[in-house]
Amino acid sequence: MTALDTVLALSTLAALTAFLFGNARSYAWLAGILLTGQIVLLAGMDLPTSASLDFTIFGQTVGWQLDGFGRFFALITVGAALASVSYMGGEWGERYAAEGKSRRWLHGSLAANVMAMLLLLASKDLIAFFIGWELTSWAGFLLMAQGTDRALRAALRYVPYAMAGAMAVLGGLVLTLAWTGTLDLDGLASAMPDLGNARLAILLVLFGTGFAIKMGLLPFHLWQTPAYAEAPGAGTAFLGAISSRMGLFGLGLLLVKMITLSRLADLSLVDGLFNARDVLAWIAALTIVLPTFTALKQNDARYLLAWHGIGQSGYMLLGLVVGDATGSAGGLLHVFNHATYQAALVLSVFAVMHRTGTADLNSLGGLVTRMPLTFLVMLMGIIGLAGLPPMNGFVSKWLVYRSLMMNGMPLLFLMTVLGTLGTILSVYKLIHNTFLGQLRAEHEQIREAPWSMTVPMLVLVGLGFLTGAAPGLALRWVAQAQAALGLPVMSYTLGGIESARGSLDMLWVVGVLFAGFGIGAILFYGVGNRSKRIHQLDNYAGGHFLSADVRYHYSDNFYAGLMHRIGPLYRGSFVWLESALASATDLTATLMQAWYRQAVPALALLAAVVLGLGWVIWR
Amino acid sequence: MLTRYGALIFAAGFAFFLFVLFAGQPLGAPPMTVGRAVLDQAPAAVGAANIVTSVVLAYRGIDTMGELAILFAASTAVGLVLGRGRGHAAPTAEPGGFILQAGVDLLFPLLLVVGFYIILHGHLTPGGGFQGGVVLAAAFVLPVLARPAEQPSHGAMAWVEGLAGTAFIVTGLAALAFDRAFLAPLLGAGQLGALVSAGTLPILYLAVGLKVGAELASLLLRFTEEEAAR
Amino acid sequence: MTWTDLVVQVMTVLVLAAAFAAMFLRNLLGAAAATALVSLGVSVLFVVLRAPDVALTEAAVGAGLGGLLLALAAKRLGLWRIEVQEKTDDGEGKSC
Amino acid sequence: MSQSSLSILLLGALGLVGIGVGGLVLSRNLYRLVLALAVAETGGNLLLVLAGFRPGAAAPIIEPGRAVAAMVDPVPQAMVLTSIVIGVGVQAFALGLAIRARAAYGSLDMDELRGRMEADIDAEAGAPPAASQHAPAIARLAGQPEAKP
Amino acid sequence: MNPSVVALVVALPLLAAFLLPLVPGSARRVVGPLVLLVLTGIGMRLWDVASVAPVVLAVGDFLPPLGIVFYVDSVAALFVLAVALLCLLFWPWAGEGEHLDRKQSLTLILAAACGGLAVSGDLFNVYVFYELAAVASYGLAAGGRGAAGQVATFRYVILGSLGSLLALFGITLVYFMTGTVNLAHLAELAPKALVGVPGLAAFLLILLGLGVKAELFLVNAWAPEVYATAETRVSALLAGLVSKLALLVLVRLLVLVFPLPGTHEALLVLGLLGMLTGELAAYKARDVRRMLAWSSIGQLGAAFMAFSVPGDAGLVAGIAIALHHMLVKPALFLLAGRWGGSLGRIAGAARRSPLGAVLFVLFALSLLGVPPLPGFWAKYLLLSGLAGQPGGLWWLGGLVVLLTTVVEAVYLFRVIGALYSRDEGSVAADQSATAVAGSGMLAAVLLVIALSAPVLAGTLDRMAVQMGDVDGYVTRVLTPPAPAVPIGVAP
Repeated sequence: MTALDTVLALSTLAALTAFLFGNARSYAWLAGILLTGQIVLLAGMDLPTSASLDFTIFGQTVGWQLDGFGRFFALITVGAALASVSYMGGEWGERYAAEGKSRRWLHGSLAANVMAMLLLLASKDLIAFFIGWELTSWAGFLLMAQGTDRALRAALRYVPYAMAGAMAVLGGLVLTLAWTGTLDLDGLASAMPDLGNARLAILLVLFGTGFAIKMGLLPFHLWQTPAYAEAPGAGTAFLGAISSRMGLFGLGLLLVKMITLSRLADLSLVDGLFNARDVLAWIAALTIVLPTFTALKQNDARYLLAWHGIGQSGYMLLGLVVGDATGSAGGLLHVFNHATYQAALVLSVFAVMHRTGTADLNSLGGLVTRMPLTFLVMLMGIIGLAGLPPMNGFVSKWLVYRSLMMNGMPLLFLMTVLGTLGTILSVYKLIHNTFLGQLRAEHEQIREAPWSMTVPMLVLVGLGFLTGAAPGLALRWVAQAQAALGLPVMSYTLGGIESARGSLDMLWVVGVLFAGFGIGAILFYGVGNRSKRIHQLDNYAGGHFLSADVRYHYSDNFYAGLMHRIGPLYRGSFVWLESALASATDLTATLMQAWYRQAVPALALLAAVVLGLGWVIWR
Repeated sequence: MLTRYGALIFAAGFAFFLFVLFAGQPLGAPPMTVGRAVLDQAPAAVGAANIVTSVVLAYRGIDTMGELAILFAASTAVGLVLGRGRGHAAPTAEPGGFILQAGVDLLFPLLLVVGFYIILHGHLTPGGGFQGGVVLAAAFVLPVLARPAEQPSHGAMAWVEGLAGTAFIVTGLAALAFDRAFLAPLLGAGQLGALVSAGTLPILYLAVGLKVGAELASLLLRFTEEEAAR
Repeated sequence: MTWTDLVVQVMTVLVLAAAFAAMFLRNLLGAAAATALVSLGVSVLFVVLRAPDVALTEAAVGAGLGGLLLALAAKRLGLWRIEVQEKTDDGEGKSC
Repeated sequence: MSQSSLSILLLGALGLVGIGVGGLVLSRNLYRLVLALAVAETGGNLLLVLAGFRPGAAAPIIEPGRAVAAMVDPVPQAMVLTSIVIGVGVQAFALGLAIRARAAYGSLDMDELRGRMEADIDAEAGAPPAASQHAPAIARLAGQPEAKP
Repeated sequence: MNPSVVALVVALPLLAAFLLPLVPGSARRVVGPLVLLVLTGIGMRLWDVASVAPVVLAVGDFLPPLGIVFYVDSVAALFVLAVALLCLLFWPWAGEGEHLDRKQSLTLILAAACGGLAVSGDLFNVYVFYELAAVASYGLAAGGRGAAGQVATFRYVILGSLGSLLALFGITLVYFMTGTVNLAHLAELAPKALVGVPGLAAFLLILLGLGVKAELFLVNAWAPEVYATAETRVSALLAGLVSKLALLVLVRLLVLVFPLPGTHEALLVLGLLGMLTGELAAYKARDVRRMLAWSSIGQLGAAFMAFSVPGDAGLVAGIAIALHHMLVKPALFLLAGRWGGSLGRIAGAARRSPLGAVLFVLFALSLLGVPPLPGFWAKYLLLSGLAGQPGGLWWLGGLVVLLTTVVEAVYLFRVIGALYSRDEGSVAADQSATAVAGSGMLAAVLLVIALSAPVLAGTLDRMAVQMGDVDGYVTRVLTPPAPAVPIGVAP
């Protein structure tokens, strides 16, 4: 019984118990214990560890084995699940149950997600990989469909995407088997680069499409936002933190481990006009920019964050595709960092929803006085999302920027910067419309979120700050992941990276930053403090006084000027594409059905026989 | 209109293609791969002067069994569609004229005799269970046409049906008792051309005839019942 | 040209004619009769083809029984009243 | 018998088939459909018997007195016996169905019956009736979504 | 084992069907189930024996190829078993008076015919059993709910009879060319005699003729109408059982008699079109029952595509798909008994009968081929078989399979979404206890198969090898095991 067996057994046990006792008030404790056990085992596991269960079917051996790459994702998965479960354990879960929704199903689908993802991450061959892949997709569907009919509809919109992705992967699988004769990942790592360009391109398109759909890369991203945003709070946090990263995991295996980046660079498309690697890099860059600016237009905090989730995955892929030590390290590290602050942000938004009952950015404001802790969480969260020090988001993005500069990709660098700009703008909108400005009259009686919700959020942002100040803690796992993929391993220190061409030590950065804050404070308060506290509502705008009964909050039509400039650029082309595809299918289906509604089927049969005989005779 | 012409063209084309196919076959000179062997062996092996009979009942006996089942299934299905559950309302049609009735009365025994003759000589002369069975059926249906009031009881017919079919299968199964294969002819071939020859074939043909007669009679009677009674 | 050839030719023509009649006669009862006639003619051809059993069966089952069935069904379908079925039943009536 | 009359027989059989099949796809009257089926099957049987015929051969029946002459192939004849009976059984069943359909819908016209049948199916399923043949094409292509009560 | 046991597969149900009206009232209800139970036993016995070596019965002790031969390999034995069990599962228990007797007799006859189709080794005998199955299923379909069913059945009869006529022409053509109808004998003669244009034409005619019951594209327009109007019990039998046996027969002919260039391509194209049209039509279906009908057309198209792959790979894939569909589709039809209406009606039905909804989801997922359910392995075999072929049409087929699976997912999950949606349906749609029980049993089988997949995979391979072994078939049939008893002499 290896450690991996134990982990899988624990996750299975968690799923079973969740479906059995999920409705119990105190079930969250059991789930938390089981998840903590998995984290400990995963962290202490020596690599690679293989499961003792494997079987042979139709000449293929199916087995499971966890290496550094998988372990990195597995840790994030279980951690995110732990955060969500503890969030569900308290008042939020009570309210959820009180609304007549099933905690059993929520717990169960969450545990099922963890189990499925672990199976996926530990897969040793493509069949095991596909099994895990499908289980992940449908467990994700289950989690998305919880709660409301809106969520169910969003999840149903996810179905065709998920199935198309799965079928693309399956097609790639069978072609791989036909061409290389093996399905073992290590075997493919040696066999696949020898394939001809055409075959490799076909496999790249098939597998790539499947993974890109899961990851929400352009142009397959439309399903993700509603599906993630409409899920129940804890579920949204988990999904946004890790779920779509499984696509990145797959791409990592495919591009880096099996095909290898150098082979990718040789794989020239459109007779040498550009190579596959550039194409992927540019897809990633576009995935950074377009969804980020779409997020800018959102008026629902959940949707805004979901769109950012799509955008941030672009950084990860970009770093991975650049593929040198720092770049890939940045991309992988960003997975972890994004998980921390995305989960924290989502949870904080749902904390606000828990109190105010809405996530509509036009009907909130001024909550900072009522929910200071939640405000703190969201502040640190958006700092991380925007990629500014001292949070960890800065480190990973810096690594990606750096590798882009070093590898002479200025245009891509500009794209990432553009994306960051959009991120800053939209996250400012988020926090301003939620917490700043004047408190609304209906929110006078709001209290701070309960501890059961604030503690997980604070832990998450604390983790974000810690790994921001001392990235080395997280870079350990990243280095193992790089090694497992066969990438150049980045040499790291506790504070960051040590390199001849410009190193980074976050300990210094953070230290200087806080020193600066301290000096500023001393100057401000020490040298004749002229400030005076006034009430939140005691201010005036546009030259005329506002009485306390008129609440003034500038939130509607945020960034009017900017939107006046860039508004016309939003074309909704992808939505158009999706609906066009749908109606095309509809049309074909109607035509096909006409065959079965014909008046005289015998006539069609006769015609077919005549044509067939004609074919036979004059063949 | 267009589809009508299309249909005509396709039907003609179908016939034409079939002609092309079959004109290429050895018309009038069949390979007789199995046929010759059957012709050579059947008289000795089965002992029926009518070799078609020995093929129908011995070599391809299973086919005949399936054929009986098909008739049974058809009449059952018709009963399912047209039948009205228990009890049959008396038809409302008025009896036919005197000539008809008298004719039928004369015809009835004649048909009966002819039918059984055809059946029992099926292994010697052309004809057999099916042909004779049709005659029997006619013998029972014509009176009904003449006097719709008096119908033969479906119950009796059901008994004949069931027992005849059973007799066929049991005769087949009897071979198992002699450690022979299902439907193997028993009782020896006998003397070729004699009325009592060809082993169990006459028995089988009798069963076939009775079953077919009963089936067809009940089938026809279903159609004589009037819609009004529904 | 032997008598069989003559029989074959005559019967073939007759059978085909009867088949056409069965398809195109407006009066469905007549069409049924024509169908029975087809069976009879074919049974004669069977005799010529040295298949007396088949001939008997075709005559008894195809022509006799089949014809009887068709007639009874036609009675139950009310096709014995020609003028009625002209209007309502006969599809060709309209669509020609 | 001469080869030419064999060809004539072949033509006759296939002619019957052609006429029957033509009627099968042309006519919309249930009764006529049954007739067409019967005609076509008769043609098929004739063809099958033809498959075993040899000119100058005797019928496969042994007269005790005469020596066993060359005979035609008995196997196809046995098959034809079977297929004739099968054909009649199916014919009877089809007629029964026609009677019931006439009794229920008061018509023997296939198109009309089919329309009524579709309508019944939709009504039973609780789905809105399908767009008719006469509705504008685009409406048919657009297709209705599932019925919402 | 006395090979004559094989004959009981046909004789016993027929005997029961003949005797059923004569059995006194009280005992009458148990005759059919008893016979089917016996048949189940026979099927198991045959499976045991045949998985070692196929069983050959020369009916009436007439040496092949003169007489009719029954040939039971493991596939046939498995199908005999399936016939007995499915007929038992969909046995007409309730009904009024004579009609119930008739339905029971017809079900028994259907069982006999299906058993005959599974074991028969004679072309014309196959035709007879096919017709028997046809007439029985016509009767059952017409015995359904009201006049719409009878109109649909009439259209079915017309199409089916035309098909049988075509098949008869094909058989006639084969007889013209070879002078025999014994499959083994044909397999022996085929390489020389059944070649060129007539051979391919004969295959085409027989394929389209017997394809009617197998819901082959071009001859499957009857299916939606009949399945929508017949009792769901009957639809389940037709879609689950009868179609598979017609498929089995066609595959036997393809393997034994028609190993010609062009036959596989024809099969592939028809299967491809069937899958495309079926799944897309189901996408637009406005009620669940017809949706299932069209989806079964699509699945059978997939099976045809699988069998079109030359060699054992195709046989393995085809058998897997056929068996899986034989398990899943009846269960779905069972559940559609109450949930057959439009989506608007079944909205929110999951709250009333959660177990039924869960079962529906399970079968839907298996139909989609979601691992580790058996459907996945079937789809995997199909796709890897197609991918193993040199490009061209076969890869196009694989592409169609992938795309239509997406469509399938959409419409199946449309239903699931309706079942679990929170707004109330128009009619109370509680699932019937019998349906839940029946589909529950099938679900148990499904899960057992899923768990023991690695073991069953080996069995499947052996079955396919046995089925593809043409030389073995010929030698076993044409050289009788024991010296035949001197015919005509009573021992």
